[in-house]
Amino acid sequence: MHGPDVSWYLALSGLMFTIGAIGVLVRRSPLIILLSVEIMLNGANLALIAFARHFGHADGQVFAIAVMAVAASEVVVGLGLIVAMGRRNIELDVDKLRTLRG
Amino acid sequence: MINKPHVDWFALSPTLALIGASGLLLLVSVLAPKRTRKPLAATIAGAAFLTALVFAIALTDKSAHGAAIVADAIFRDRWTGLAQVLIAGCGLVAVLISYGERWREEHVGEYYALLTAAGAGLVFFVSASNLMTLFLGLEWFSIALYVLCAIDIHLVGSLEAGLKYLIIGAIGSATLLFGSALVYGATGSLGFDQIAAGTHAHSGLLVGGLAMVIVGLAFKTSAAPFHMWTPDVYQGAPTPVTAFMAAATKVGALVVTARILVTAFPSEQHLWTWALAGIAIASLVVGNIAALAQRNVKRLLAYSSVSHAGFMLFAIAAANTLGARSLMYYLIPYCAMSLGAFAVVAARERELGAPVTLENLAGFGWDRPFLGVAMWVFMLGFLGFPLTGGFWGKIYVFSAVYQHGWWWLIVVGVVATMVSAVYYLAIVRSMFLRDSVELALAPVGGAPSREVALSIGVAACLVVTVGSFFAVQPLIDAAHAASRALPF
Amino acid sequence: MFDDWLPFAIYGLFSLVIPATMIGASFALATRPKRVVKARTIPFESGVSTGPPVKQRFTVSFYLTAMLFVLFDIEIVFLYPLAVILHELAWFGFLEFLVFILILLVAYVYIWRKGALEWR
Amino acid sequence: MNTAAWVTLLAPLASAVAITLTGNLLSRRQAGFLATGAALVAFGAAITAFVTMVGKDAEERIAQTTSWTWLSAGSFHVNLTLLTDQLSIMMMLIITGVGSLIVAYSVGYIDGDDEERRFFAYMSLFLFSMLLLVQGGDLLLLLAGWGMVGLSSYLLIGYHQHRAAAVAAAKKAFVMNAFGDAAMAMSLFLLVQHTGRLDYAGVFENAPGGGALATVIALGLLGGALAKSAQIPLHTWLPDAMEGPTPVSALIHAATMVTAGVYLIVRCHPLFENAKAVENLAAGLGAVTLVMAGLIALVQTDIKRVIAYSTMSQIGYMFVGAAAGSYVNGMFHLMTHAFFKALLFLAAGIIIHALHDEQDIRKMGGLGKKLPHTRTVFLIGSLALVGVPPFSGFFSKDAIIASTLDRGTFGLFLFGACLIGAFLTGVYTFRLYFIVFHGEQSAFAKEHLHEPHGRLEGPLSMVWPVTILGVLAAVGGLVQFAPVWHPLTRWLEPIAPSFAEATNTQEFIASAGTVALGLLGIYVAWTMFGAKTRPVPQPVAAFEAKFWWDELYDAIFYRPAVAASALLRRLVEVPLVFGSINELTRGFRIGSVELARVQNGLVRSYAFALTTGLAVLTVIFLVTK
Repeated sequence: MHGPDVSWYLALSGLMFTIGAIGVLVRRSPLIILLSVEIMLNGANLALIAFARHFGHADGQVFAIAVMAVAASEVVVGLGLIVAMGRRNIELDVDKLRTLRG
Repeated sequence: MINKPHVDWFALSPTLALIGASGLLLLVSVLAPKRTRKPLAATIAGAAFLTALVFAIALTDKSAHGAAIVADAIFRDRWTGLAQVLIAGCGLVAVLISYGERWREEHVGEYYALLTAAGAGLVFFVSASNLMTLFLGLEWFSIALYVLCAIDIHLVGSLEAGLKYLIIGAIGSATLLFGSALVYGATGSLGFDQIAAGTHAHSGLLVGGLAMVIVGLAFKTSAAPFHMWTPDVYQGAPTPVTAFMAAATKVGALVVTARILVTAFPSEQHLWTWALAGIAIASLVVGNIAALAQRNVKRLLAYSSVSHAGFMLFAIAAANTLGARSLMYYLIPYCAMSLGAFAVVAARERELGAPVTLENLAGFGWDRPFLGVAMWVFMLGFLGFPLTGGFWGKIYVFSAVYQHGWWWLIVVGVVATMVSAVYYLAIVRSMFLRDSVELALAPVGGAPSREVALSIGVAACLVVTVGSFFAVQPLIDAAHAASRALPF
Repeated sequence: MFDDWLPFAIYGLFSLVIPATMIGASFALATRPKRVVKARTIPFESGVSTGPPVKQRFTVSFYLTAMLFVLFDIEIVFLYPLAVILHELAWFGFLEFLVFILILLVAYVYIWRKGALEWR
Repeated sequence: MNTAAWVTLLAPLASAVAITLTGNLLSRRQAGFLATGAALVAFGAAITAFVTMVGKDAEERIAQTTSWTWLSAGSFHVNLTLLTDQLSIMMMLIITGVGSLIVAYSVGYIDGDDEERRFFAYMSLFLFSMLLLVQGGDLLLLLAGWGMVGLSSYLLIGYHQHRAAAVAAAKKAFVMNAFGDAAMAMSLFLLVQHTGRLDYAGVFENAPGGGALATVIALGLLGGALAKSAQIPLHTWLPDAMEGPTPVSALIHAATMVTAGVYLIVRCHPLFENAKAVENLAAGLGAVTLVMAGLIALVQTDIKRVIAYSTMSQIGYMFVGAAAGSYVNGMFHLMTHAFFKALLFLAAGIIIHALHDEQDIRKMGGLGKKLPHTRTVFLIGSLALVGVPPFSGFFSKDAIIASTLDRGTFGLFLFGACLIGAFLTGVYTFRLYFIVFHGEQSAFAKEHLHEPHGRLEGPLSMVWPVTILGVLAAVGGLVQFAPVWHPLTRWLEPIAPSFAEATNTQEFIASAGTVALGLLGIYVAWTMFGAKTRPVPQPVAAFEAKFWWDELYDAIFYRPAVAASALLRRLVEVPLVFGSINELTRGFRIGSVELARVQNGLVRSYAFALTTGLAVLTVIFLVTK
């Protein structure tokens, strides 16, 4: 079985991780930020799966599946918080969340 | 035929007790009659932490020879055991502190369910023996804590704290995960022992992965410059949650940091000792200096916890048995002092119905002498004053660093301690040297009832703080036994 | 090397050509209206006028249900590998399966009694 | 004896805890009585221990009691051990004896204050800390007590927390003592590192016998001693500490805590003997301090500050004595000084009390007629301070001065400084005495002087401690008269054998010189402040023959002294001490504010810090792998 070298996957996963990180840094909507975090996690997942294929054992893949479940839970908690904010008519903009500082 | 793992139920018992209680509490919070919910839930949570504590003590006693169990997923040894004892103890005190909090009635069951779930996650986290269990444990308690921070949704600060913690925490977790993936790629294995065995060259993958793993864990220990969430979250979260987070999370993160670095990355020691020393110095500088300007007491204590993370990272950076021993010892009084200090803040907060600042602590020491004196002791303990365990903690950390040959770290530590005296004593001063009358502070909703549960919790913390000074020898022996589980 | 990439190339080619053709055809085959009528300028919606765009807020129940769906859905991922080797694991696997379901059941009872499943 | 030692140590602690915990359940007066009672119990226990000790042979007088083993690692043991020996019992008797008198005095002095309970809780805490310092059986307990007396001193100086000056003074005292504590902790650390022991005997046996390490260790200990005992260059906090209530000044800043440095030198004398240079430095600094403080005391106008500078000066004598190898005389002077200086402070307290808290001596005058009893005890204290025979100061101070003659050329320098100091003591002490008590009543005094309390000059609880101290100050020195009888020397011999012993001839020379100069000082003070015919001399009056001597002394002594002390203040204290501390504090404040600005509440900046940290760490790792 041939295919692109594992380093290509690694490069892509690193790219995803970076894109996600940049997304977190520049976006203002908490929803989009959660999305960006998901991209970061999926970047890591991709690396895990690629390495698992490379080594030919299942460890990394099992890890990746677990990560997916965890990531979903994390996002759901985030969404829950966003919904709670929406109900209390707080503007969905992380730049406005500045009561705690200093 | 697939090899089924042998499950050591005893080793899992603290985790199982807590997670089982968590499920039970979820059911209680919807099925039990409204009036009985609060006492019932608190009792179950308290019993669960107590059970976990007993199991953890037994487990520590019966695990003289450490081993990786359940298909090499977790460790059963005294390092894990002692950390679990500490976490379960923190949980127990946290339940006592939480009881008097004016939770909205419909959330009280969920609160305790999440608290026990976070406890279970931490207890599992400290036993992790491979990168997967490490990540799962981390996320397990983190997600529970995200919700706990935001549980009082009527406070704007609480929601904000929850969301901030979630976002930054998610980045931290993602970093840890990516680092784990890189380490996995470099060594082909997830288990700590196998990683150490499989390391040959200092490949870029491994080193990069190590950096990311360190950052992910340093985030949880709230060490600078990864600490910036800490003051905001500690301030915004409900005070009992802050108390639990400040104590138990720090235990988990530090114990695991020491474990993974020593067990999995011995050949990269030249890198991570310096990295941790740098992070620790940054934490001491940032934590202490930033604390000087704080008026909000929870925020001040948050910065103080950043600086203490620095001290405890010194112990890990020393990379010797003495360091491991001093870390374990330091955590004992530290947990007690953090929980106790936040408990006192919680008591004042309930009295005033407003955030506690240095100004409105005035006269507290004379109004509530027991809590006042307790707070005084905790502050002196943070300062490392004799008659509290904090003193031995610092002495031990310093000697570990000295043994490593880094005497200049001691200088940094001593200077940091001197600076910290300013804000710790500021708290004592505002409690005792000012009068409450001139502030005209009226307690909200009449005089607060004497909170027996909270007082018991504070008394327990006081006993541990002062007791760990006098009973230092047995505790050091226990820490010594625990540190033998790490392969130095 | 090239062999490996050939299917991708063909797939990519198709995925480019087909949309391009469709868009191009809509320009080429469209009849120009002689008169500009208002009804002709608005988007085609099966003959139903959409009217002004409504900034409608979904009810909270929608989000709630969606989140619950995501959560329970993702848990099923774990059942798939279990199902594949259930025979080999025999009773051990079955018991694990039951425990897993039990945990989900607790959560289910919770959200059910909490009223999260009722559309409000 | 061991039980008695524990009772002595723990009684004040129990009182402090009880007063704090009972809060408002205890009335203010009860809190005062409780603290006094605890101090008396401690004193009784100390006497019991002393009597037991006297009954034993000299070899069996040292007793150690261990209640708990904290730490044991190999040969390194840390115990909660009390050491009761001839030295510590002497300190215990002074601390609890003078301490209980002062606490009893406070019941009357502080009466009517809003927060008496807090005051008595602090006083008890201080007594406990001080006892821990002298009773601790190893260096660690010494350090613990050392730190705790610093803390309780801080709390007591800042007792009037609404007065900005009091809070500032408390801070200053704490900061300067923190420097000393740090130096001392460092040398402790070096000792433990080198010897692997903590108990005094073990440490002294295994301590480095010379070389750089011994010098550094002794220097660190000296740093601690200088800060605690307010000697140059760490002395400026003491005059400011007079912001505390007067009993505090008497107890902490005259009788006990400030003399801890002398105790430290005597207790750790083997370490100092291993580093002769440091020992000489200590003696030299003591000599410089005693002269400088005496000069400054000449120009002070606050009654308590005059006494405070005099305290610095007298501790300078003790330093000279202890560091020049005459340990017993240092301790002897420590004891007599505790009597007469506490007496002076408490008498000053009665005056301040009677004048509605006025401390400025320029507003006083002619108080002797209204306060004859106070005048008498103040006079006794002054004579003892100046060293006029047969008052207590004579015996102890002269012994110190005589022993300097046994130290060769360096000793001559010390001797000269001591003689100058003796003269200055005479001048400033009696300047104070004459201004306050002599002559016509000042307008201010006429207006403000309280009506006496019946036949007494203050509350009963204030009068009788002063009377007892007056008796002690008068006769306390008779314990030892070096040429004739010396029980104190024999008593301390097993602990700290002095190596500077004066011959009888030297004793005579020193006594004659000191007494003569002291009396000359008194005479000078008399001509300037006592014999004045008019309260405000007119310019013309200055030409009158009667004032010729005044003018002469003014030109020769007073002006240069004013100039010198003002210069010292301007050149040493203000730029070096005030300046550096202010700059440092300002730097921290700015840093703190800047950090608060960085912590701007924006999630993105937190994430940015995290990712930047990650990037930096990764790059460093990749480069240095």
